Amino acid sequence: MSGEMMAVDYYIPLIMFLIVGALVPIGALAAVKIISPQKSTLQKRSTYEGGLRPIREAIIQYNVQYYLFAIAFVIFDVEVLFLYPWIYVYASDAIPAVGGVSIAITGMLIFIVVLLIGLLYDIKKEALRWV
Amino acid sequence: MIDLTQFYDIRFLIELGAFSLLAVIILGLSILTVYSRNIVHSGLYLLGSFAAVAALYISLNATFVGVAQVLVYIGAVGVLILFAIMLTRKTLMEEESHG
Amino acid sequence: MVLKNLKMTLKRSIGGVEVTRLYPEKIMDLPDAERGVHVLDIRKCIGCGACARICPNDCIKLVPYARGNPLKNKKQQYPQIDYGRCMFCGLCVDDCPANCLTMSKVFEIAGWERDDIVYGPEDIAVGQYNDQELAELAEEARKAEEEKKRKAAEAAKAKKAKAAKAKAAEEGEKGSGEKTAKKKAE
Amino acid sequence: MTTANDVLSALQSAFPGAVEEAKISPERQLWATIKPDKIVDVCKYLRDNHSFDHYSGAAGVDKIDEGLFEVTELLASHGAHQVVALLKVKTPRDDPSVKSLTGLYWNANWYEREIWEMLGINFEGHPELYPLLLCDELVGVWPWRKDFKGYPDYTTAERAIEMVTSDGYTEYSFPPTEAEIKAGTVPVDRPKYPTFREREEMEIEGESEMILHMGPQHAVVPGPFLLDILVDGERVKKAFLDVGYIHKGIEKIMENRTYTQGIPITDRLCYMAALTNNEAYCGAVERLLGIEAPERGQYIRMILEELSRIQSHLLGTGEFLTLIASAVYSPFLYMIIDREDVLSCIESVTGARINHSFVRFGGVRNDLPDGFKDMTLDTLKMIRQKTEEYKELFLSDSIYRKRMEGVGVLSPQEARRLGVSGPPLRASDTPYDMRREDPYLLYKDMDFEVITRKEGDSKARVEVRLDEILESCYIIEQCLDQIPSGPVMAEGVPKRIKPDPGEAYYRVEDHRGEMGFFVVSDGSDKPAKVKARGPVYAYFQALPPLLEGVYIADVVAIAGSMDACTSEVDR
Amino acid sequence: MVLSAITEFAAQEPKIYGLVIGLVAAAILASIINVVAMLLVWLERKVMGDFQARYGPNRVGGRWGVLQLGADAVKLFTKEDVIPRGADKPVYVWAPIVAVATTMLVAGALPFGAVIIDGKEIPLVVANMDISAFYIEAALSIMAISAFMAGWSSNNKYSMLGAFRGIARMIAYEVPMGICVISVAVMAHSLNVVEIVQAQSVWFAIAQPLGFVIFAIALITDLGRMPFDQTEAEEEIIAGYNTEYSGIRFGLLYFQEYIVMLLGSILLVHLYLGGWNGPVIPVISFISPMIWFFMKLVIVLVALIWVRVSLPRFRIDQVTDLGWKILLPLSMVNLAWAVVVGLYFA
Repeated sequence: MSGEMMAVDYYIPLIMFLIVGALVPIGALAAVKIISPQKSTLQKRSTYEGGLRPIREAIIQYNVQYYLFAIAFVIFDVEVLFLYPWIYVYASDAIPAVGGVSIAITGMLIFIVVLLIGLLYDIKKEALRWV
Repeated sequence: MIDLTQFYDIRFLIELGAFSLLAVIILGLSILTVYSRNIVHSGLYLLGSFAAVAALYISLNATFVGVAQVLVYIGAVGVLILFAIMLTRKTLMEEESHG
Repeated sequence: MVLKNLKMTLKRSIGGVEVTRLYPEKIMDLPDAERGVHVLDIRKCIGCGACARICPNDCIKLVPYARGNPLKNKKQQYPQIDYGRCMFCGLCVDDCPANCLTMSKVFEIAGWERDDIVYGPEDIAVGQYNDQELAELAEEARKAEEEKKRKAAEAAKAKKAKAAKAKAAEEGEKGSGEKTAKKKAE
Repeated sequence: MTTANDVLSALQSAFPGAVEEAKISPERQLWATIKPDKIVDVCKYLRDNHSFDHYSGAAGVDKIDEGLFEVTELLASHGAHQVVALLKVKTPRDDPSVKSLTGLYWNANWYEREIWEMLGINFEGHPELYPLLLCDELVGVWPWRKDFKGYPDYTTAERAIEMVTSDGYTEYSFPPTEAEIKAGTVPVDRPKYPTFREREEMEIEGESEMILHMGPQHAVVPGPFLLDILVDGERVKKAFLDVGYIHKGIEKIMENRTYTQGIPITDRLCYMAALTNNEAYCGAVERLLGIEAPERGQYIRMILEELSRIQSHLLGTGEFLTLIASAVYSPFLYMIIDREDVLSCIESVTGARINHSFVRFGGVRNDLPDGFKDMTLDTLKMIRQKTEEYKELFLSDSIYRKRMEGVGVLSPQEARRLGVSGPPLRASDTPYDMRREDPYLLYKDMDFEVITRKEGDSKARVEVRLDEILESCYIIEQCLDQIPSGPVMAEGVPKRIKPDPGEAYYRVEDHRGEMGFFVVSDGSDKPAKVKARGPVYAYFQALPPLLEGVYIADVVAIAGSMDACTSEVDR
Repeated sequence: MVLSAITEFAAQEPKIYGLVIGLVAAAILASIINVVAMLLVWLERKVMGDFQARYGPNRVGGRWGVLQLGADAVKLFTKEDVIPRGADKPVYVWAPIVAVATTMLVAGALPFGAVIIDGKEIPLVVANMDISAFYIEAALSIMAISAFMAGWSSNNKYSMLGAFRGIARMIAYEVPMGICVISVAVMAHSLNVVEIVQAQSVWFAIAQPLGFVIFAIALITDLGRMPFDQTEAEEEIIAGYNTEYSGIRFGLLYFQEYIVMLLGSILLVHLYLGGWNGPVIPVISFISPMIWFFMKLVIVLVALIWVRVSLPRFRIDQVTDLGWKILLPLSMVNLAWAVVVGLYFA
């Protein structure tokens, strides 16, 4: 029954942080509800747009060109994710060196170069041009 | 055989409680995602359920996967979904929300 | 690059002095030409109303003032300035024929009510008469008045006498001069 | 060099009988009355054959005694010659109509709209005769007419009738009362036209487009005006401009004041340029009176106006910086600090920091104080050094250059077509400066350079301003060296100003461009008509075409680089 | 005594210990962070005043205006809570809560200095997990969600543009920032922030200057401070996603920005400036790491304010260009450099 520290145990306090973090604003809002005046009028609650009545809705369709940014982001984010586990192995003996050349390092350098080429291709194709 | 004594182990109870809580959150948010009338609300519920899945991974001692879930699913895929919502036609959204 | 900007702000921060003045404690030096609250030389003012006429905003009104110079006409009036409307253009000062209206360096004229910033002659006048002077002036004025009255009375008397003389002469011409002389003697 | 006489004789031979009467006074100003049906042809002839390519403005005068309206078109040239043509067109009061010049000059648009809404003169062929400065309720009362009875009282809140629109917003309307209709202060038959909002809504096409209000309460605007941009994502497709939120009716106010009382009111056209506004108005009245300031007075005016130019450019540049940076951006505050010293110099003479009201007909209010020369020279030395620093900053900083280079480019032809003047025009490689073009005061004796830039972008406009600060410093130093002793006011200026009937136009180089005052006298002690032709009015009109196709962030950079002042536009 | 009992208990019942210690630490840290963030607001206003030849707050609380923030807080608490009529109410209400809560998630994993007890360095960190750098990186990436929630729910065009810009900016800088963290971890052979700090016999800012610059730029972008505050560019879109927020709700969002600024600066100090490392000061050796840590932190914070008052703002397309086309390739180059140099030093 002796409890050795497992990786998960480090995360338990964080739940408390999340709860306290949520309680701070909720407490503040509750306090405001008690102290502050509440005389809401229709005018007071109107949308601010330079002092005039807005023309049409704010929620519109944006240009689809922007979607390329999001896709590129997902791709690169996932590929960066592959790099994290590698930190632990690149200098260890987990992946042996062949002929004095570390496979882990060479492999990852190749990976970076491939990423770079992909990025340059993206830029050249003007996929990342802000319209 | 099930060792009944472990039901009295407080650690087990905590784990069980955490798991059931997370399960309820995941299921609840997933159902809300599907049935929500507003597409942005759906997206946000989905993000919440991703977060709960991340917590589930962590509680299963797969911490790296859990954090990766946060980074990729909430940070990247979630943003992709929100972006996609902003790029949809408003009339489409209205159909969704009224239909 | 952006370093020049950073250098500039750092230079100002380290070598610089605070330029902002802590206002109510420290007031900046104002030049002599400053156009602030008016100053009215009450001894010079002739109450002509040129300032009121030239004012583009109609903020000057002429009002009677008890402590004005009683030597002058009692109906003389002095300017009252509504600083809620004044725009400190200085036209009234330029136009004053007696050069009695000037502008001072005072600029703090805030008030709680609109009436608080309507400055009457009692607020803007300089060279005001103190009570003794005022009494002396009043005395002088009274004397002058008396003198005037006396003169007037004298003049009236003289006129009367003249008239009587003329009448007597007339009567004498008619031959009744003796009768009147007798009556007077009695 | 073309003289006014040449233009007149050319006109008379090209259009026999079209010129009804004409005079040249003073030299370089040609006043001519043109037959109403010939005005477009005459202007076209002048533009094409005598390079009158600068439409400087228009003024409408109500001559109620003669039963006429008079529209005076002001034409000038961008440097080809120095003649100003003031062409008058008369039209009967009961059915006023004049041919529009918008087909010839793009920027005639706003000037004619203003005359239409104020005087009720119809402009034939004008593409968009909608109100510009007045609100919709007031169109039809024609406030510039001499028989105008006053506005209906729209100010009291009790009269407002609340209306909830379909999208849940409240709007107010002010129906006139019976008494007002009887008194004639309410327009009875109002002209029909689509409102500003309706005109905007017509332009929205796709799902991804929206109209964003920037103003009247927005951080970008120097005063309340409405800049609406139709955006697609971050790109501006079209811009709409609505002004008149703070219309004060200064020109009408001045008609109800004596000439002298008008001087402090000209300050209020724009506080940054109070002295030049004074100068333009006093210059026009001096022309009517036929007097001139003594030499010392003219020098003092020049010194103060150049100092005022320095402070205006410093603040203008600083404000521009806050627009492309943020309100806490330090160099802006440094410029404010430097400007304070310049203001102190001016204050030591005029007694006021902002609204100077210092220039008088035939001179200035008072002489320079003791020690002014030393104080000013010290300040100028500091300003020179600081300005060099700021210039270096602009040249070296890569973020500035990214934000300003190639943003809002005005080609020389485009700048002339849009009718802008001052630094924006000079930044577009057009050396057009009133101090050279139409020398007033003693500028013809001064040695200075008209600053120009070739690029025509936002950066060039700011650079022109910074260089002009240096040039102004040089002019002031010359003035301080050369200033003679003597009186500051001309002899024999009457206290009660009553010019002979006539009219005068006088223009000066404001800090922002061409500032002109057109004053008509009917022989009484009050002007019959005052018309201020301000430079910012022209900038504002030129803004919407400049903003097409830029990013939202560039809207700020372009509008800021124009150094606008709403107060003067609305007057 | 007590300490050993606690450690024993912790070893036996890590989950309960975690919950209890988490609650206590979270409560304490939350209040400390709030106070420090308030001081930070005051510091920013005061330092900004210094850079701009003016005083800054100087009335409330004496010549230094230390009580200015108390006054501001009182004002925010007594202001009416207005929810705009066009807003999507649940999302609008939840946005500030999500913002503050996710910020606290970062705070749990960050070491706030260290103390030396019996010659042993004990880092002051609540959750000292082995991949804490990765965790912080992931938690920071959630921030954009709350900004999006605030911006979208307000149903205001300025807010909408602000939210859109916020996401576009976040996705442009997340990847270079992640690669920078990896470069640091490569040199330290660990993803644990405490170990990264301890591995810095030479500051990583010196070992990888390029990475330091990239990370600093990406951090400023993440914090949304000048010259990267396009989401709140008041001259263009008033206050971005904050526009419709007022009173305490605005206060929370504003406050959260300063908390993130504080946490981000701490991260920068840990990853590149050697954290609490420094020569032991003899007399007060107990807190000498804290002194070094605070000195570095204050310098970083003042530098952030200095940058804010000195630089103009980029345009949003220039920001994304900078992120994608310059910083991302450069960060990959930096990673290669880190691998090579790391091997050489190792």
